[in-house]
Amino acid sequence: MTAPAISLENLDIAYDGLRVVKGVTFDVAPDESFALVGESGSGKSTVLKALCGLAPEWTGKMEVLGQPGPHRPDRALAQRCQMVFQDPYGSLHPRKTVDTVLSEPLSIHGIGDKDARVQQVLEDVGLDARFRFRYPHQMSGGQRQRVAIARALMLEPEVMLLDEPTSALDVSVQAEILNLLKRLRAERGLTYLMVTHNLPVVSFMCDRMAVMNKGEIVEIAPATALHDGSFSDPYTQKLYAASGGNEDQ
Amino acid sequence: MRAWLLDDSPASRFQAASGRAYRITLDLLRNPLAVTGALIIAALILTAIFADTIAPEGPGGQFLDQRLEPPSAEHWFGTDQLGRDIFARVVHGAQITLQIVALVAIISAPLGLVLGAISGYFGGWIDRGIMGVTDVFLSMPKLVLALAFAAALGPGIENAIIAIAITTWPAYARIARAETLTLRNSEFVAAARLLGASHTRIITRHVLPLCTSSMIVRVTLDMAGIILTAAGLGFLGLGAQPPQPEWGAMISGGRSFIYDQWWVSTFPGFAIILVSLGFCFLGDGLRDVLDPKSERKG
Amino acid sequence: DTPPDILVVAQNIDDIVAIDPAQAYEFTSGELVTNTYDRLVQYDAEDTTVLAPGLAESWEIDAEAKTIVFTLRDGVTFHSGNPLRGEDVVGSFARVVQLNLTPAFILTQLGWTPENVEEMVTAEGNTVTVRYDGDFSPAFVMNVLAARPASIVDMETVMANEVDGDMGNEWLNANTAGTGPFSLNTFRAAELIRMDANPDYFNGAPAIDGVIIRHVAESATQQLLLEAGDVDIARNLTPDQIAALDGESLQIDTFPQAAVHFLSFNQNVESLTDPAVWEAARYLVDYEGMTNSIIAGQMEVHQAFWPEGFPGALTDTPYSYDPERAAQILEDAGVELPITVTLDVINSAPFTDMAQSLQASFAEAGIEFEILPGTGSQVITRYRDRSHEAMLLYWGPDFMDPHSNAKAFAYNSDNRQETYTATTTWRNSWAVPEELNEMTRAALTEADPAAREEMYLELQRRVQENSPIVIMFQASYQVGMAANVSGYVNGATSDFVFYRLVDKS
Amino acid sequence: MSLLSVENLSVSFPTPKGRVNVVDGVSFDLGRERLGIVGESGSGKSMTGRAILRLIRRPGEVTGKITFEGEDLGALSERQMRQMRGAKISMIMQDPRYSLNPVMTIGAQIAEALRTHERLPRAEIKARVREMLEAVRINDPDRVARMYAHELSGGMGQRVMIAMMLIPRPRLLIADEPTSALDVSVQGDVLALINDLVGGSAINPEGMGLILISHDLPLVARYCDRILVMNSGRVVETCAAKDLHKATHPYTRGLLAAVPKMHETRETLPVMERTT
Amino acid sequence: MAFQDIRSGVIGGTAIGILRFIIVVALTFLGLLALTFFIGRVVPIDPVLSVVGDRATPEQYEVARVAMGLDRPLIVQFVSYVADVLRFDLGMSTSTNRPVAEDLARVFPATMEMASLGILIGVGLGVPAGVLAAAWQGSWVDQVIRVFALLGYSVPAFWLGLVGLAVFYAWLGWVEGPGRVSIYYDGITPVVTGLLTVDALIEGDWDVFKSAWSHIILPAAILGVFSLAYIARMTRSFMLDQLNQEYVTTARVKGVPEWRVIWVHAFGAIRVPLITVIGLSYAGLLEGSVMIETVFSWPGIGNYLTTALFNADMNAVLGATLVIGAVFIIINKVSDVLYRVLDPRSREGSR
Ligand SMILES: Nc1ncnc2c1ncn2[C@@H]1O[C@H](COP(=O)(O)OP(=O)(O)OP(=O)(O)O)[C@@H](O)[C@H]1O
Ligand SMILES: Nc1ncnc2c1ncn2[C@@H]1O[C@H](COP(=O)(O)OP(=O)(O)OP(=O)(O)O)[C@@H](O)[C@H]1O
Ligand SMILES: [Mg+2]
Ligand SMILES: [Mg+2]
Repeated sequence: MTAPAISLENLDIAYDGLRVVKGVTFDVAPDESFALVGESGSGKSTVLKALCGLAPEWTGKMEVLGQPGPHRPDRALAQRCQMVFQDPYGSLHPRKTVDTVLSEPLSIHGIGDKDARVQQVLEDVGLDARFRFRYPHQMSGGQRQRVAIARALMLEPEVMLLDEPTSALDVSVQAEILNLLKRLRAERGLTYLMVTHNLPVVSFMCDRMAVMNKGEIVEIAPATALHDGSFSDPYTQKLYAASGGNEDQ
Repeated sequence: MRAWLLDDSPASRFQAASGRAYRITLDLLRNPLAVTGALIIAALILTAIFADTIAPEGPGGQFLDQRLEPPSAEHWFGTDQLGRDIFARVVHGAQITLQIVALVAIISAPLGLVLGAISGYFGGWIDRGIMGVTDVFLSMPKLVLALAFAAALGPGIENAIIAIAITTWPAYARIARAETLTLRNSEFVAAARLLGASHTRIITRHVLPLCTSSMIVRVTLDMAGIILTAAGLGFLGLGAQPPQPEWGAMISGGRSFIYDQWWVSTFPGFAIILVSLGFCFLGDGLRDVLDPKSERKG
Repeated sequence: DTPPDILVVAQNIDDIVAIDPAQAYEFTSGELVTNTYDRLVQYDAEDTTVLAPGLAESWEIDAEAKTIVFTLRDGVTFHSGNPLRGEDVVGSFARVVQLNLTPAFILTQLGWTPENVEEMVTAEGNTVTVRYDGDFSPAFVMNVLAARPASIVDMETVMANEVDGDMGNEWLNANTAGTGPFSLNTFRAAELIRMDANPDYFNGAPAIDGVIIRHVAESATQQLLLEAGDVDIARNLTPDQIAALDGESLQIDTFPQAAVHFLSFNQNVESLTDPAVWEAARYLVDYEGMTNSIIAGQMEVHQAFWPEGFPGALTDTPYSYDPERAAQILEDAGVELPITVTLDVINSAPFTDMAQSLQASFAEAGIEFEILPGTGSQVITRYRDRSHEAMLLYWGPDFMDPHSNAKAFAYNSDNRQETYTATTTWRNSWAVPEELNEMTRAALTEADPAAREEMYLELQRRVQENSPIVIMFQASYQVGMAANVSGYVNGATSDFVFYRLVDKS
Repeated sequence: MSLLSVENLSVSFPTPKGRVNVVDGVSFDLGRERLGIVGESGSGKSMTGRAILRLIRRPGEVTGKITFEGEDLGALSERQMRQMRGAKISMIMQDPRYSLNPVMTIGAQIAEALRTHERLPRAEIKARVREMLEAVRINDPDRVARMYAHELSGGMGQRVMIAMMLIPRPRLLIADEPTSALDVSVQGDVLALINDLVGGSAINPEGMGLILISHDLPLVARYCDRILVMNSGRVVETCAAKDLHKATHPYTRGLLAAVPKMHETRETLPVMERTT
Repeated sequence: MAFQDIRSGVIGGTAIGILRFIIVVALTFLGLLALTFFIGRVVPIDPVLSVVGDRATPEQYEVARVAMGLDRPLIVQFVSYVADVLRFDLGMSTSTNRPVAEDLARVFPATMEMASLGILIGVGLGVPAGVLAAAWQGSWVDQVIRVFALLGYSVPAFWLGLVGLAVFYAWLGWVEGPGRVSIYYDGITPVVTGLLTVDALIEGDWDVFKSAWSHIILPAAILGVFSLAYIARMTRSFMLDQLNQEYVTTARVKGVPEWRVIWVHAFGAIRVPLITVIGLSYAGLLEGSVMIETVFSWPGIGNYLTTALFNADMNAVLGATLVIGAVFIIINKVSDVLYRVLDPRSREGSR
């Protein structure tokens, strides 16, 4: 087995001294798509934030692509690991065109050939050239989420952290985004760590899942467990039932 | 042209930017108060530019034998205690007013904006430090503070304006900070940080542009007070120097005539009111239009 | 409306710093001292030009021995009820000299020092002997003894209120202890002065029960109050307001004043040292234009340093507005033009207007003024520092003797920066020609009144002709009054404002 | 006679490109049953619900006819309409965090709903509020009544919302995405609760009509009798809930297919053709 | 109802919170002191001159300079200045020859009285005006209120004061003229609170009260107009924010009458931020009274400050500045605290 893309061991994360994530341990293999599920406030987003340095108060062991985890956003890491946020409405600057949003990572890292790259990535996420000079308010939620994904892809990372990328979207749009993410992973060999509370989405997208409750991991299971609901932890079982798990077989 | 501007899918950066500007203009035009305000400001600017054409006699000519004449066909606004034509002085005063407005806007708004954004963005002791300073500045009587700075800089309208600008920035810093606080935790800022953007870049490219609209609004609303503070400084000998036709100084100079020669201080008073109203209307209109809340949705 | 027996005055009184006669040095405090204290000899309400007996009934002058012996009036009591004693006179004078506050110089020029004053002034029963040291004309000495700091205070009361060896200074700045026609009831700085009539005044009790002076800073507000009948007298109206006053129920009185208004050039400024510039300046003032308009009723043309209406005044006005001539003078002298200098001016009416008029008329001959208005203290700070360039200001005599002004306008024996002297000459860095200094000293000692007068006329002529000081106007004072007010006396300086004859019926 | 009948309802808003119908000729009848309205975001579901309560304010415009128990709502005065709101027709809003007054206690807000429509002695109001809170399965009603909105969890907030809307015993309840702000685990509880209360309970023995607005097709199918599918302001299909999987309209089919399943085997999810 | 259990909310709770609060306030005060001190040194007016006058001899000048402590190094002067201020010793006023602290104790209540009445007028008219403008957003009522509020922003205070006097005093005779009370009644009311109208009421002296009231109402109303402008604007924009909130719709869904929606629901939520606005404009009125006091010969702190400025009476200027500053800081901090105590959202939740 190769070295894991993400490796967490006994990770504790605190906000202002208050511990919200307690002793989280799991590995994500390269090219794997790993899901983090659990109810609201259980600390899922916090884990992702810690991985990219947005939650500086952490202790334990954390490794991303072999590098020790950051305590603040790190330029070098930025090129290898990117994150997509939950809310497509809040994650784009309201006064910047798509073009500006997508060129920015290139300017920051001094990468040239902006025009071609922006065009290419727009094509990759299924937006045609008409969108290039639009402002966020001229686009639908699904289109915005595509732009957000495109922005994350600009630096050609190996690992993508996805924080509920579709929870603010309609089913039909969600389907488009999920397809897109799936396609991109296949094309680029990306590693996904994806937060969601929608178990069917896990079933569609992921290989393995970890279930979090109150800051702790209660169970790690393969996604195939969703087919028959073979979970050992009572909380997971409850979650499964509440998601209509036993009905639509 | 219109279609090009309103195109939902602009083909270039330029088209996107002009489209946005055009939409803002359209929205402004739909707002009667804002239009009134814009017209007033436009009139002010034109008056300042063409002062010599509008009132060729200039603001200085004294005719002691024609002093304190009431408004007439010859002297539309009457004459003052030195026999100068008040209309000509009001017209030429537009230049000074414009200078005040421009200088304050150029100095204090950016200063307040940057400090406020830094304070709000970094938080912690930087925030406490900057906000402590603004607290102190804000708790001083404006006139006294301006007086001190004007005194330190030396007399003259420019220095008075700089002094006023120094006293105005703390209010703007507050606004910018409040705005930044709401932006600091937004996801687009987090996204920018993840891309490796430096703090400077985030503040200048992401945070500041969003604070400017509330700043523009606030600065325009403050203009009246600024013009009047400048007049107050002039009154204490630290602002506009005679015979400069500064409106506030003209009102002060005509104070003792107010009951018998009302026109001496009333016309410059109207000029100040009109221009302040113009700025206020425009500011109000801009707020409605620039408010990012109204723009964020479809 | 105002109460029947109380005179209500609207006046700007925020200049008051101190009301202790040993310290009082402002206009309004001068008025207060005049109405609450008396001096041995004084210019009195009945005729403000005649030096009349005050607390001294009679006196004998021995010019040889430099001694004057005063006999005190009988039966005079202070407001406290204490009788007036010779010791009060000695104590009052000694107090001024020993406290050595600003006005002390008026008395100390008689050769009095904190150490010797109690030998120079002695009392015995109801006579007081005053000795002086120096070659002074006795007329000069009498004028000094009629000046404000020579007011007699109730030493017993004052010393009873002494704190920390201040000789009652602090207490006297909130109270009065005199013999005058009024006693102070209330003094709230920049707010109110209330005086009660002294029924036992030796010259006769005032006709009214009291005077209330309300601080009203805005002249427009004063005008309203007067027109509405809520004050009897408005003291700070502008000429234009006076002109607009409704004549029916109101009256206007004009009082010539001793202050002279001048324009002066600091000799530290190279471009202002040329006598041709001084001369040209004399033709660049629009005397008539100003006195007919912005300062109508407030000033009269007067071009010498000693005010008209007092013995020894030079009344010639040889200069008039003539820009061509001025230009010619400058050209003949080859003065490099334009000259650009700042002009300091107090930022209140009518000074800023005067400055603007000067600015316009001087510009015609290529002298450009940049006006720097400032508060009184701001202007004085610069003046004292000699950091101004041109200055528009006025000067009021400290006491009514021509020497008071001769010293200020024609005498400067030490022009060094570190030897500050409160004269117009020093403050404009004008090293007065030794000849003028000599003449000033000689005039001071001349005993013959006619010869002395002639010497002062000559001094005035010299300064008028050739000095960096352009004396332009003499002040006059206009007061708006309700028609039923009579007997208000306003002499040539604020020391000569009397309320005791005022009647409101 | 049906409880509610909507005929040719349209709602329009002005846009830079002229007035746009966001609800476009919608008609349906509702008896004492549970009707689900589904559709994509922006399809006009909420606007339909709000139009029924006449809550659309300028510059929006409503046309069409809405009859409730035989009464034409469009003909009522604003005053009569207020008596209708809450008392006869009620609506549960999407997000309890924003839909509850932040500075009023929960108890006061619930009591207000009751007091607006009935004059009752204080004690009785208190008792009714308590009873209602118990009915929505809140454990410590007295304590919760003294709390403020921000002190409640999402699920509790939504229960409070339900209590507030049901306390005047309305005949028709419109629930606009009542659970989309909640956790999956709580969603079920809340919906079950609404379901119980609608069907007739101690609180409301007669039962009431329900319009459940949501974009979650499986969920609506589970809780409703009949389903209305909306797209761009129009009703594209109406069917019984149990027949949803037999829906014929391509739009409905498309929506259904796009939902991932718990035991997903498809490599890609089918997506719909869209115009933008 | 909405605020029934205000008392249960505690500011920061712990002693550390209170200590921190005190330190912040103290530091702000220190900053204020430093700034006022700096101003005193930088103003180009010689404070000694204002004591000794322009004709004093160099010796007299020097004596006064030493007596005023101006010969010592700046830092020493500052330290002793701070030490003095801490003992409420603001020095002697050179223009009144009395301790500045005493002067301020006398003039401050006069201003406070006028500003308080002004703010009452401003709040009494401004808040309803703002609420109405928001409730009828876009209608002519809204436009009229907005224009009126903007006018209040732009009119020079002393101009309004002079015109007000001419109209209501000289012409209509509705009010009495400048000053605090008619001279008949000056000084006869024992000082209890320093607020003349209140003192007169305490004394039960109706004539004095009527005279004082008749004097104060016009300047206070003019001050009121200025605060009204600001308060109405802020109220309007707060209300607009609230009226767009979902909970307002909820209230409408319940069938709550419109007046209740506006005054109980939306207005209930803005009461707390309004407190801050009102506090700030109250402090602003203290400062803004400078011009009005000159016009109305009002013996208040504004008048005192200008007189002192003109007379280069730096102790008085600094003292007055300090008091105004202190009031600002106090009002600021108190409204912060009120905010936290009164707004249920900022209290420690049970979640
Ligand atoms: N910036 C922050 N400061 C303090 N506490 C925070 C912060 N962000 C999150 N928390 C707290 O940390 C805990 C975990 O939050 P997190 O956002 O990781 O949850 P989540 O599992 O992502 O929930 P959701 O599904 O609602 O997104 C929560 O209790 C939250 O209140
Ligand atoms: N004030 C308004 N002005 C203009 N258009 C509006 C306004 N309010 C709503 N709309 C538009 O009306 C349409 C229907 O909105 P509605 O809220 O009914 O959608 P919905 O079906 O409830 O969607 P969602 O699932 O997102 O809640 C949307 O396209 C929306 O943009
Ligand atoms: Mg999250
Ligand atoms: Mg909706």
